[in-house]
Amino acid sequence: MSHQLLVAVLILSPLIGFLLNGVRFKHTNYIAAGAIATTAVFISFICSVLLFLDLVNAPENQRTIAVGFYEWFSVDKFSINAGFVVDQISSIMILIITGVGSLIHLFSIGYMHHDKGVTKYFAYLNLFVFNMLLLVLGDSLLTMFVGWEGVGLCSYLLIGFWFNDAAKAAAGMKAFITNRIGDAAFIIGMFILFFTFGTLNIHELNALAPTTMEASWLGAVTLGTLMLFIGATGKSAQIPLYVWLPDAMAGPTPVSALIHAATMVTAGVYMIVRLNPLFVMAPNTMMVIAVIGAATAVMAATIGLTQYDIKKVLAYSTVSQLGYMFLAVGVGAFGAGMFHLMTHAFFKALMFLGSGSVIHGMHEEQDIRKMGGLKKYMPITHITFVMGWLAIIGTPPFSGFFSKDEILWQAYSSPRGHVLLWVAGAIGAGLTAFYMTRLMALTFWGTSRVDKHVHPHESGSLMTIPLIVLAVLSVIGGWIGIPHVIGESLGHIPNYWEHWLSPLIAKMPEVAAAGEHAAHSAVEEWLLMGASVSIAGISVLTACLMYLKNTDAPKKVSDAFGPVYKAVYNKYFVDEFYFASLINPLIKGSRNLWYYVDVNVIDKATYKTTDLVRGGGSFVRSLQNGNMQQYALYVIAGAAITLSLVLMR
Amino acid sequence: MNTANFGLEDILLTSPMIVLFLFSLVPLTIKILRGNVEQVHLATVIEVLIGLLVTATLIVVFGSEGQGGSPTAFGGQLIFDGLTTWSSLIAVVITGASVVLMYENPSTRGPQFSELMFLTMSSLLGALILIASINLIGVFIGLELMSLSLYLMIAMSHEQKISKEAAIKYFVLGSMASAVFLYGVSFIYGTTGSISTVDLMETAQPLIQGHSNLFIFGFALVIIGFCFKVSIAPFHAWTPDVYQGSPTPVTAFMATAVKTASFAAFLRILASKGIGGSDNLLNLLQWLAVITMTVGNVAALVQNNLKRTLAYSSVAHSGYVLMGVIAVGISEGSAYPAASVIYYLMAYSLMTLGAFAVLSLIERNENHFVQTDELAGLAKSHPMLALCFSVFLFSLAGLPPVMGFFGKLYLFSAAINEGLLWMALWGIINSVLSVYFYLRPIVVMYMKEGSCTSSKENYGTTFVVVVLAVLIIVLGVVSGPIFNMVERSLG
Amino acid sequence: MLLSLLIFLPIVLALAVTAWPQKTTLRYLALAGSIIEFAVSLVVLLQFDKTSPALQLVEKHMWVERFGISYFLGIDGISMMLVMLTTFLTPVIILASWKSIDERIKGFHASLFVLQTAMLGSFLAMDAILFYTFWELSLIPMYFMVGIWGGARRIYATVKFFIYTMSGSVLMLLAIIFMMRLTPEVTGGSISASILDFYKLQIPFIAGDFFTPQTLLFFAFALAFAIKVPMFPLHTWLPDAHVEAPTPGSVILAGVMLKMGTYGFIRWVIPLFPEAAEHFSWLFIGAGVVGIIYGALVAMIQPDVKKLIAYSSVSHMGYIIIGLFTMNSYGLNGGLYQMLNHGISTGALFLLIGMIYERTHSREIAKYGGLASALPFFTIAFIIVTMSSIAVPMTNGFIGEFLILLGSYQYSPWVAVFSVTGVVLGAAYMLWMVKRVFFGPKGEIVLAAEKDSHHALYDLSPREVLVLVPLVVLIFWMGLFPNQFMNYSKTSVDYLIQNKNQYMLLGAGER
Amino acid sequence: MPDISILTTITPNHYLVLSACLFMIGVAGVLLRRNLIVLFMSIELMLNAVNLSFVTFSHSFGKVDGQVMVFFVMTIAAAEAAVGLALAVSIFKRFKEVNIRFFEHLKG
Repeated sequence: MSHQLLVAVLILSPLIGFLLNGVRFKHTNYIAAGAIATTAVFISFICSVLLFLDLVNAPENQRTIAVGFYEWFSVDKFSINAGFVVDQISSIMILIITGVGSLIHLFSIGYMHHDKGVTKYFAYLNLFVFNMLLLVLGDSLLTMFVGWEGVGLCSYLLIGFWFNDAAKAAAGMKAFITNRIGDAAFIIGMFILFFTFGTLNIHELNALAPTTMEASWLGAVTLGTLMLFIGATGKSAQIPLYVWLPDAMAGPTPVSALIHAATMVTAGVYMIVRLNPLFVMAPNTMMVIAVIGAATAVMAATIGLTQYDIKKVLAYSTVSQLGYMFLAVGVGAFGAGMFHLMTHAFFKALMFLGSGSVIHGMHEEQDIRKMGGLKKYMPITHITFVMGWLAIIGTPPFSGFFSKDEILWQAYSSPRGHVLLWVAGAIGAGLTAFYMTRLMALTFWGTSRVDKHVHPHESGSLMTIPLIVLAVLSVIGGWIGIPHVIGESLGHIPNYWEHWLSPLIAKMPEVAAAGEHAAHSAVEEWLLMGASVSIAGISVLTACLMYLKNTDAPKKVSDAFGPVYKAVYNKYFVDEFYFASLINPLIKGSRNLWYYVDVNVIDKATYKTTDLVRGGGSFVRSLQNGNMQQYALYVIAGAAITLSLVLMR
Repeated sequence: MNTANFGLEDILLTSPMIVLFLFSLVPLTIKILRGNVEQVHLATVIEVLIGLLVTATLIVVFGSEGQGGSPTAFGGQLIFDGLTTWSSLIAVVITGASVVLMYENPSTRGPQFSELMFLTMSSLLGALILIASINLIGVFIGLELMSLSLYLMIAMSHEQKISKEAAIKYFVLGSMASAVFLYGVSFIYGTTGSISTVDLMETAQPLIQGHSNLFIFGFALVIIGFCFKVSIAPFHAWTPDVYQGSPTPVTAFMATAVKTASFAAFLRILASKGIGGSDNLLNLLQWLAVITMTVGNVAALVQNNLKRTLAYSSVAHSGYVLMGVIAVGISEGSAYPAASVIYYLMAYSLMTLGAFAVLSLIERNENHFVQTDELAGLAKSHPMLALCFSVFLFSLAGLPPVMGFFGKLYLFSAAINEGLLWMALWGIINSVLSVYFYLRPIVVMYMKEGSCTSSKENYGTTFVVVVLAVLIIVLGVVSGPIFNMVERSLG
Repeated sequence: MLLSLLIFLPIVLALAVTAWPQKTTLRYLALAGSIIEFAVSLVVLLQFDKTSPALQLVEKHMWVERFGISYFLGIDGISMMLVMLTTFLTPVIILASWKSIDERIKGFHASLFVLQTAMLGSFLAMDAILFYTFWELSLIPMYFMVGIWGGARRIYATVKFFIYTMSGSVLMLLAIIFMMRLTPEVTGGSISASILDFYKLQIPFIAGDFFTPQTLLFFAFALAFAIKVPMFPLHTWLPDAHVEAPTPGSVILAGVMLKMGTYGFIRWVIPLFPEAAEHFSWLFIGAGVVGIIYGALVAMIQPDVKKLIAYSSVSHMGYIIIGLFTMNSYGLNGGLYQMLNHGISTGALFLLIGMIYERTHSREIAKYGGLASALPFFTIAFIIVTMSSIAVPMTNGFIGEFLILLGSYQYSPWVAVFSVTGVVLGAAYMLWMVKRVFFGPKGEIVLAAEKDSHHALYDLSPREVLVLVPLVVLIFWMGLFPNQFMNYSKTSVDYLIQNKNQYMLLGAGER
Repeated sequence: MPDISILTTITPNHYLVLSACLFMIGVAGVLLRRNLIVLFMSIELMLNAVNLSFVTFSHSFGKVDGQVMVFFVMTIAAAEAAVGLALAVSIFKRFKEVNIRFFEHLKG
């Protein structure tokens, strides 16, 4: 098959699925809807695999498949094609999207079977996959932006899927608008790059990237990339625009798995990796990214410590993990960022689906205080969840270990890294281990606090199969990117991942200058690895102690930290702060604006003018008082004035 | 005033007036022969209309083609140039339509119809003399003949109270204005030794440039006299009262035929060469024009009596026309601004007459004064009538593509041509003001619920209304040729 | 002859519907007529050579010879798509008014057709007076439409609309007369009102002195168009007019009439007074930016759906103004494209609001809620149109807005930075409205409708689907294949920009 | 000794001044008197002032045309008076009132 056709099928298959389900959205036959949707994504997956294999088989320097369909629009020098490119980076992404996507679709059939809007649900899900594919395959920033906004739209629709609940509809709206703030910056970023380089084509941009670093904060590349990064903070839920993601848990749980864990939220990372030659030349931007990433990682993790909603915990975990990815790309470890993106997609999708399975089994109960001891009711869910847990806390040799460790190492060792970034990362890792263990302990282990009316049960095989597949991936997914130090000691296992991506990853000028082997030794790497693993281990133990053995402890701790705990529990009051400082004043201000400007100034000015004219009219009328002698007086007076004026020289 | 040496040519030239005079006697004569018994009104109207038709034909036949100088009659007392032809034609046609209105309006039909017809025709005769005269005393005679007939026409209304008041007001103020005018004439005579406007053209320039105060005094008084007749503020105060008090057909006649004739004569006086030299006078007139427009429009804005609104609108339009007249004065009588004035007068007459005709249809009896709010529902009961009324009002407001728009276009463009940009600006601003009150009847007719009706039997008036509406649209769309004809005959 | 046919066919139709004896079949006649009109415009489209910036299908006959006023029609890339928009929307409107207008239907259709003539005439007239004639003529039917078939405060609204628009345009008339007076310099003696002669005038511009001809003429023209657009702060007539207008009136007002203003800028202001336009572009762009933000903010807090959309129009028109006054290819092309987009998406929004108003007789946002579960198809249509309105990619709105922003960035990055806030605010007010109307628990109206079987909420009828489908199709068509539409205008716009300072519109076959 | 020729020799200017005085008296009458008949008389006075002025000028020019004009004016003044009195009579017949303050219904 020609690549063009393959790409077309890849992209259009979910769209067709969307249309097929969309036109019959009122049907409630979940099997038919699910079959159509899953097949559509699965066809895409097959195409992705075929394309990937083609890439693998191609010579190393020709691993790019670019296809163009038509010129989308062109004005003057600005011309955008509906063109797509499959290369080392995007091929990984499409595999994740369609692969994990297929699994989640499959899971959804079971999860959503009782929902009346199931057909609509699958239509949206397909539409999302379509847009996500556009995002990752687009050969220019603008085509990427199409998908970028498209996934935002789908996210909006899916978060607000149960729109009869005002809070859920509001969550969707919040997601879209917050994203829009980022998108606005993204647009500006595109403009800056376009007027600097004259193109928005990603490959051309990368090729045109300057060869020296830009030191100024106001340089075009720095500003442009900074703007794009603000766009990314919106989509990938980083400080300060992360607020929408926890609320986004209002959507059906598989949606959270697909959109808000595995794919869409990583788009920001993906975008930065795509444009890494540009970002590399803007060290200031990189610094901002790294700092924001690290801060997000820690902050979200602290909030995760206190949450009781199973999905909220996972949501903050996602925010935190995304922070890691940004930390990685911020220090120039683009490969590591992508790597963590992939492993995170596996284990976070797994955990979300697992939580979905729990919620499903618990009859829509999400509060972990009302769970506990579920492992005996839901063995498969439990086992798979444990795999995910092990992966996320970075237990060797689970996938999360490799990717997270690579990030922490790079945060320390990269020329753009800093020991404080490592410290932040390590703290984050410890917190992650703690709250994930807490989640496990409260949900699956310990004594049951399940309500008497609720009878937890294991989910059907439609739901457990995806869990199992993802669990396997969570375990082995990291093995393709084993770090050199470990690889060496295990007998020359190459780092396939790094090798695969390396043609597209720009070298940092500092690195290029310093030569291949930096000043950091393998011992350091081993030490740090040990440190982070032990931090995680200690956290796990503490958490086990607190939530399994000494169940009073959490209460004591939270009491001890009273106000701090309260602040953390309430997510640092960020939402409240945004409302109080921005949204409410905006609405109130708009009301005043309307009242003062439209009503009281512009319209009033109009009325005053009319009043003036009417006043003139009334004055003339009052002169016209019916007395003819007065009229005669006007004539005479007029004549007198006329004459005197005329005769005056 | 050379030897009184006149022949057939003079008779032919003045034949419209002579014929009109003879015809004006017909209804009265018949009535007397019948022993003071009124004959069928329709017969009277038909006689009058035939008379007017003949007059109009004669005007066209013996009127000037514009080329090769303008013939004068009776030793230079009357001139028959393009201005005379066109203004007379407008006056005659308008009178014809007004007569139809009078035939059907409750306040004018009745036992004294023949007398009314006679007066109407004498008034028209006065108007024709006024238009054609190039002698100030001739102008005065025309003016008085026109006005005296009008006083009586007003007073003859079947409405007994306010028409008398209107007549007495008009009479007193009009006579006073005549006296003022005449006083001015005496000074012109005293300084130039002549009262012929032809002589005036020759002699005015040195006098004005020499700042001959007496002459300017006299001339200004003459202008004031005219200003009174064409209701220029602040000499306009009689207009709303008299227009309101008169029977509607008479108002229509007054507001159109009489005003056209007065303006024609005014134009003739002001077109005198050398007026352009008097900056003071022209500046003053500009101010008067602006004040007139504004006063007319703002006063109309706060009116609810439809007839009074139209009266004020008529005042405002006088201001516009005066702007054109000033342009004529500045250009020292060139044909283009004069043609635009004539075209505007034509447009103004047709649309104002149309509006009054609609008003006349709506009046139930002689004591009925139509308020604007009473029009509610007219669009439902009489869609055609409402549509025609809308055409008149839109035209009055100056919306394209009807006559009112082109009239304003030509007028403003003439004014701008003579450097009167600021006046054009005022005119434009005023026309926006005027839109408001011209729209009001439309709002009421179309957008409010009500039960306004008109009497169905008034076929003649209805016919007039429809014809006028069509004319306004057609003469608007094909205004080019008309304007060319007017300008050619003036040049 | 084709353009004359295009312009005067609606007048003939207006007369035909007035004379039509049967009330029941009148709508069919009107619909058929408007579709024929659309077909005629398609013929024009086929005959149009999009590779040439010249004036095409020119017709020129002397009208008023003394003043050089001619019956001069022509079409070029700038007007082509606007003509199509006009002829396309009319059948849609007739179909949409099938049920909602049930009194004086003769008058309604006649007004609609006269309005169509006037709008097409304004887009096609190449003679200043002819243009002005059509321009003013368009006020009259609109005036009646709002005044007769409008809501409770219709008279206030329609008079406000009329006076506002009229006050702007009379100054334009004065400017036209003034320019006509200057034309003998370029025509060799005879006065002329042809736009081609106006272009040749090239009145010199003196910077720094306000009371110079070009500056004054520029403002005289610009004021007329700015009121029509409407540009902040001259916009207050628009919300009133929109709220009170009947649905078809709102659609045509938002869809086409506002475009007459922006079209005026492209056709008259920019080429006639390029230096002044450039010199004062900051003023208009500033007003545009303020308009975007102000319109969006004020839209956000409106309690009435229609008023919200009306203010959103103010915001959207702000974009177009910015696009035009950047005077670069991106901005102008985008502005022109956005005119079409706004016509379609805002038109569609008004249609949708009209449909819901027919069912519930309320437009108060607070009374709605939960409509989505009662009217799913309707909701889908509404959300699609909303997406177009807030410029989500792959809908038409995105292309226009993006190009305008691109152009504004080229003009000045700060303009882009400020106007891009409109992207966020636009999403905010639209989605908030959608949330309050369609989502959430069932509101007062839905609950009332469920109890009362007489006023049951019913989903889109086949007729309404027929109304909406073309619009939705266009939304995506224009979003996915914008080049197919933009190619018609690009040549003309680029030609205009390249020759801005000595713009001469060439008349193909000019006589 | 002061020049008293201005008092002893009557020049055209004296007539003109007299005429102006008469005219102004007429005007004042129109402006101030309430009785309709008196008003008519005032107007007649104004017209006669005009006549005086015409005659004066005519005399000083040594031409007769000015005096001819006077005849016209007199004729028309007579006609005017006739019309005016007719109006007055008809009004009196109906309202029994010739005070002009009675006629203030038309206003505004």
